[in-house]
Amino acid sequence: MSKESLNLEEVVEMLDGVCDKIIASEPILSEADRNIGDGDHGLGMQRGMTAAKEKLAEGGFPSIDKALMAVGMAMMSSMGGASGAIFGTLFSNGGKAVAGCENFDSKALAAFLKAACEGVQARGKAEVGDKTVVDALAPAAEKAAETEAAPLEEALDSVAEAAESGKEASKDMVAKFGRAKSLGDGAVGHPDAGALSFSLIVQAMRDYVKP
Amino acid sequence: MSKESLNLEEVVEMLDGVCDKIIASEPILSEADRNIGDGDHGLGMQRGMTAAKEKLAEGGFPSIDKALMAVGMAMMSSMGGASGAIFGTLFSNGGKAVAGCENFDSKALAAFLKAACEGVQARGKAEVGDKTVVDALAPAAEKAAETEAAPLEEALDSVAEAAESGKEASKDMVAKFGRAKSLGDGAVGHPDAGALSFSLIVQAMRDYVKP
Amino acid sequence: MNKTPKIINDPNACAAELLDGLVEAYDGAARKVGKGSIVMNDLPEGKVALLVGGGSGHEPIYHGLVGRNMADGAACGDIFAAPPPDIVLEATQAVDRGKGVLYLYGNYAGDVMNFDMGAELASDEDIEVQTVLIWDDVASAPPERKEDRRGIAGLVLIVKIAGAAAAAVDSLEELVRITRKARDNTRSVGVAVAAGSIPATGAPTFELEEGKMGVGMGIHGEKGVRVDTICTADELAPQLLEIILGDDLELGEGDEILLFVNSLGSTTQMELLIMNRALKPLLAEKGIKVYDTVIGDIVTCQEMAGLSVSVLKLDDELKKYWNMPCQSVGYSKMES
Amino acid sequence: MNKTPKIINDPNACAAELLDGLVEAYDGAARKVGKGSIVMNDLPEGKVALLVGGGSGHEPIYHGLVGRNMADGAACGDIFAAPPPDIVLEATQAVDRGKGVLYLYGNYAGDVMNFDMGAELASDEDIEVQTVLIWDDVASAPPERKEDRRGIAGLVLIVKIAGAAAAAVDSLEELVRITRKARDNTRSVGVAVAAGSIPATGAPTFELEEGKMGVGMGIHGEKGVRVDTICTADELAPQLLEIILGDDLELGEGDEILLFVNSLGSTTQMELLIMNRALKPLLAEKGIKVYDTVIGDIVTCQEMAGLSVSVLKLDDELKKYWNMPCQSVGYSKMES
Ligand SMILES: Nc1ncnc2c1ncn2[C@@H]1O[C@H](COP(=O)(O)OP(=O)(O)O)[C@@H](O)[C@H]1O
Ligand SMILES: Nc1ncnc2c1ncn2[C@@H]1O[C@H](COP(=O)(O)OP(=O)(O)O)[C@@H](O)[C@H]1O
Ligand SMILES: [Mg+2]
Ligand SMILES: [Mg+2]
Ligand SMILES: [Mg+2]
Ligand SMILES: [Mg+2]
Repeated sequence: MSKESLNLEEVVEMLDGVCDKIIASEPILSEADRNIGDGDHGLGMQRGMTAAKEKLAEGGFPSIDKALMAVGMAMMSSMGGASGAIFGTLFSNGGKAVAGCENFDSKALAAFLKAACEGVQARGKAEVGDKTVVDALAPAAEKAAETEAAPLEEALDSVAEAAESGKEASKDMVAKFGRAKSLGDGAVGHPDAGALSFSLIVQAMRDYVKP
Repeated sequence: MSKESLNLEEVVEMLDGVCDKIIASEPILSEADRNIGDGDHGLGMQRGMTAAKEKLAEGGFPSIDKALMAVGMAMMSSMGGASGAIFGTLFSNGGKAVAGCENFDSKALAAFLKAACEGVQARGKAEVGDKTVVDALAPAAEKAAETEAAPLEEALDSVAEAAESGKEASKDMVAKFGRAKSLGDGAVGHPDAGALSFSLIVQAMRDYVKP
Repeated sequence: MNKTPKIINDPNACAAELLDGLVEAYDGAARKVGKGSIVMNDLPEGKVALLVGGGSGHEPIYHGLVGRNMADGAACGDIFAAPPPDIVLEATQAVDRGKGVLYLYGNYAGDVMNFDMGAELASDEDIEVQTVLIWDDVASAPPERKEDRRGIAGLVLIVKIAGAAAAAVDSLEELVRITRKARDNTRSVGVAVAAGSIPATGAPTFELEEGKMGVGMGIHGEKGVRVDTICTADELAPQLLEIILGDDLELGEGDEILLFVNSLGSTTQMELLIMNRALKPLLAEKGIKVYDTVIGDIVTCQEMAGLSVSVLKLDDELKKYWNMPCQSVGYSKMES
Repeated sequence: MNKTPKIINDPNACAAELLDGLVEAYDGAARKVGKGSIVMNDLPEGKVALLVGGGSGHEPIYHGLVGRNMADGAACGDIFAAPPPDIVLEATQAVDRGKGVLYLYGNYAGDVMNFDMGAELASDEDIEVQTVLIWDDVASAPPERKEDRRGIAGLVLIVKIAGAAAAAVDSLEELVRITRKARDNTRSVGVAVAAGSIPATGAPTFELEEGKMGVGMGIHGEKGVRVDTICTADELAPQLLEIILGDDLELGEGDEILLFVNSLGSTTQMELLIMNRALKPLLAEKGIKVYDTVIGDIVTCQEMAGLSVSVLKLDDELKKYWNMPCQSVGYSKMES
């Protein structure tokens, strides 16, 4: 595959792959949440991504932004919990930002992640270092801004890597939000579950573009 | 020791030994009840015999019958449950029957067991074969009647043996009373818990007389 | 299987201590009497009295059903042991207001013997006593042998109605009549999936192979109808209803019932609600109308897992007493 | 540790099915609304509305607190997951009678985000919404950071009072004022001795070494004050009270409180009563008078073992609303 940019149909296909990846990752996501939260993160993400997959299968999207927003809405209304609000906002806000884009290229990726990150932070009030999805999302958005001019494949490679190291960095953080916040130091050593989810999402996007 | 008959002091000492034996047997009695009932028979007997032991230690009994009845009353009012009623009645009714006996000999033993068995049957309506304490008590009472003329040591030997085989015979019976009745055939193969208690009681009496 | 850890004091003092704690939970409305009874304060002179009781360890029953428009007192035994006769007597004397006392309790050999002895002692004191035994467990004997049946969760509905009636009627005979009708109109069946444990020893109250369920099993593990592999709630609901509806209580088109889905201990209320969801359409299919549903863990055996289903067929009189408000630690209700 | 076997259907459908079963338990007094709400029928026009909600799996809360003189509706999430914004909106629309809606729920990130989004959607529909967060768990943050505290069992007392007030007051502001006072007067602390399990996977909700207890641990296993070896009820009671009384709620000689001893799931009512027995003299020593005691498993996390203690300091106004009768699946009360 390995493309410079994706058309609507391909974006839908890529998102479908993201859904599959997250659905299949339920056990490790729940396990991650069990260490620092209430153990249901994988189940919530699975529920959200199953709903999103159905929406994607229905099709009929007029544009790329609507497809991304549909994933957000499906997650938002099927998941509930902290992650329903957070990931729903991530895709909805991010999607809104690529309105008008005919193709999903590195520039669109950067716009998507920037708006996604802003939306998530506005909703959840978390900063980098608070041991949330923001710890993977913010560096990913930054990296995307830096690689706006690169081919999509290359950009996604770096973005996935940034998300991955953000997730890894979350291991050493003390949580300030979500159920993990009450654990204090107890959560140190475990990565944030939402950060793990996000890093798997961009990984799946990368794998679609560069299988 | 090995005596023809016991005086009041010795009866009290013998009953104290019975208490010790039953208290120490809590685990096997509870286990027996667990197989066919609710698993608390040993705990109830332990409670009853601990109360009886205290009463015996208080002393001040004017006669043998009163000492036996005191054991019955202590069991009756401390145990509750089926076995509180049954064993309380056993000692109370049996005790009443030896009123006037200066010495506890084989004749007194026979009178005690006959009245004990009648009392228990009147209270609980169980017949031999119903898988209750009666299966050990009735043959013991019969044997005591037969050995009325023998030395106490000899009589208690045969009575203990009769109780033991009665208890063993209860293994093959289907319960008609108590919680075990609902087990139907499920209780077959296990002896009745109350029959086991009774056989330990006469065993302890025998062991006092013939250590 | 590792048992649920317990937060207690002396494992042999649980029954005595929980009774103290229960009395405290009434905040002055009830008091401890004698060795092991709890009795409501301020029982009016001339009131027909209702006394319940049984072994401890099944909280909140029976002693938690003492309350306003509920039982006037309870005679409490040690863990899983019927109360001894002297406790029954003490409770009887404390609740009697000159109009006699109804003993209402579950049909177990130990309870029957001890309450009967208590009644004998009470009659020596010139207190009139009547007894109604609760034998709602249809799985424990065929209908021809009702007197061999155990009392299980249906007791909650029966005690509620009897308690309301006891506050309203003016003779023991009348209370006996109403209570008998409630008892005769009640059927229950339970299913066990794991044993509770005896507080004093931690030993399980019975053995049940993992993954198995005892259909019709009693709350102490007494034999039921069969042992099966655990199935789904939707599969179990018709089996339980079949056992209840197959009994000799006529129930059909137009009949109104109370439905009680009870947890035996650690079975969650989530599961009770899922069972309720499965039961309702099956009852509706038969034209049986549920007047009121009770969901809760009121008849338990420590942390035993499993549930029971009880139905009580209503008529206008029983409905009137059901509709009355009541307040107790174990069951409370606003006026309907 | 082997988990308690569950009697359910599709492990992923538990939340939806228990909601159906809950609606059925109201026998026509309540209905299901939209995707995941339960709402009382016959709410009078002009009534100030009280909406509660949260994740499922903690039954009977929150949705089981819908009832007469209780919450008017509940927005229900999946197992352990806050309800999504559209469910919150549907519930809001269904309970609104033109006088506005109070959202009353536990202070968890997921709940706050989703209810806030629901409120935004409701305000687009011109429905006035106010929010009072429940943050009674004193072990979860110091008093200066109340907004970081979790909501645990104290919610039952707060919802009961708010529900009664909602039936009596005629403005949302008044309801907010009373509810805030009840909330500000409530303190709780819990202790966990074993985890519950997630219905969909059977996995434990948290890890706790056998024989240990998490003092101050939250109902999902959130961090508490310390992890200790399990001790006796008599040893634990003063520790729990110290945590509550050491907080910033003034409680002393002559004050009247509600006391709620709650089981987190499989901890028996026997243990709650033994804990109550241990607590009462300690409160009496300080001259604190218990006006009413509530004993029960109302705020649970599946078959989790452990208990919590909550106190609510009363004044005449709060007492008036507490004394009103109420009826719900989770908590009912006869008029005091
Ligand atoms: N305020 C917040 N801002 C950003 N992310 C958050 C916030 N609160 C929680 N999260 C994310 O949500 C994840 C937990 O999601 P999940 O387990 O599904 O929800 P819940 O906490 O309701 O059980 C956390 O790992 C974290 O990444
Ligand atoms: N009706 C009866 N007649 C004689 N003995 C009985 C009767 N019912 C029960 N028992 C005896 O009581 C024993 C059970 O005692 P226990 O376990 O202490 O009481 P419970 O059955 O109340 O738990 C049985 O093993 C049996 O020997
Ligand atoms: Mg979670
Ligand atoms: Mg027994
Ligand atoms: Mg017993
Ligand atoms: Mg959750």
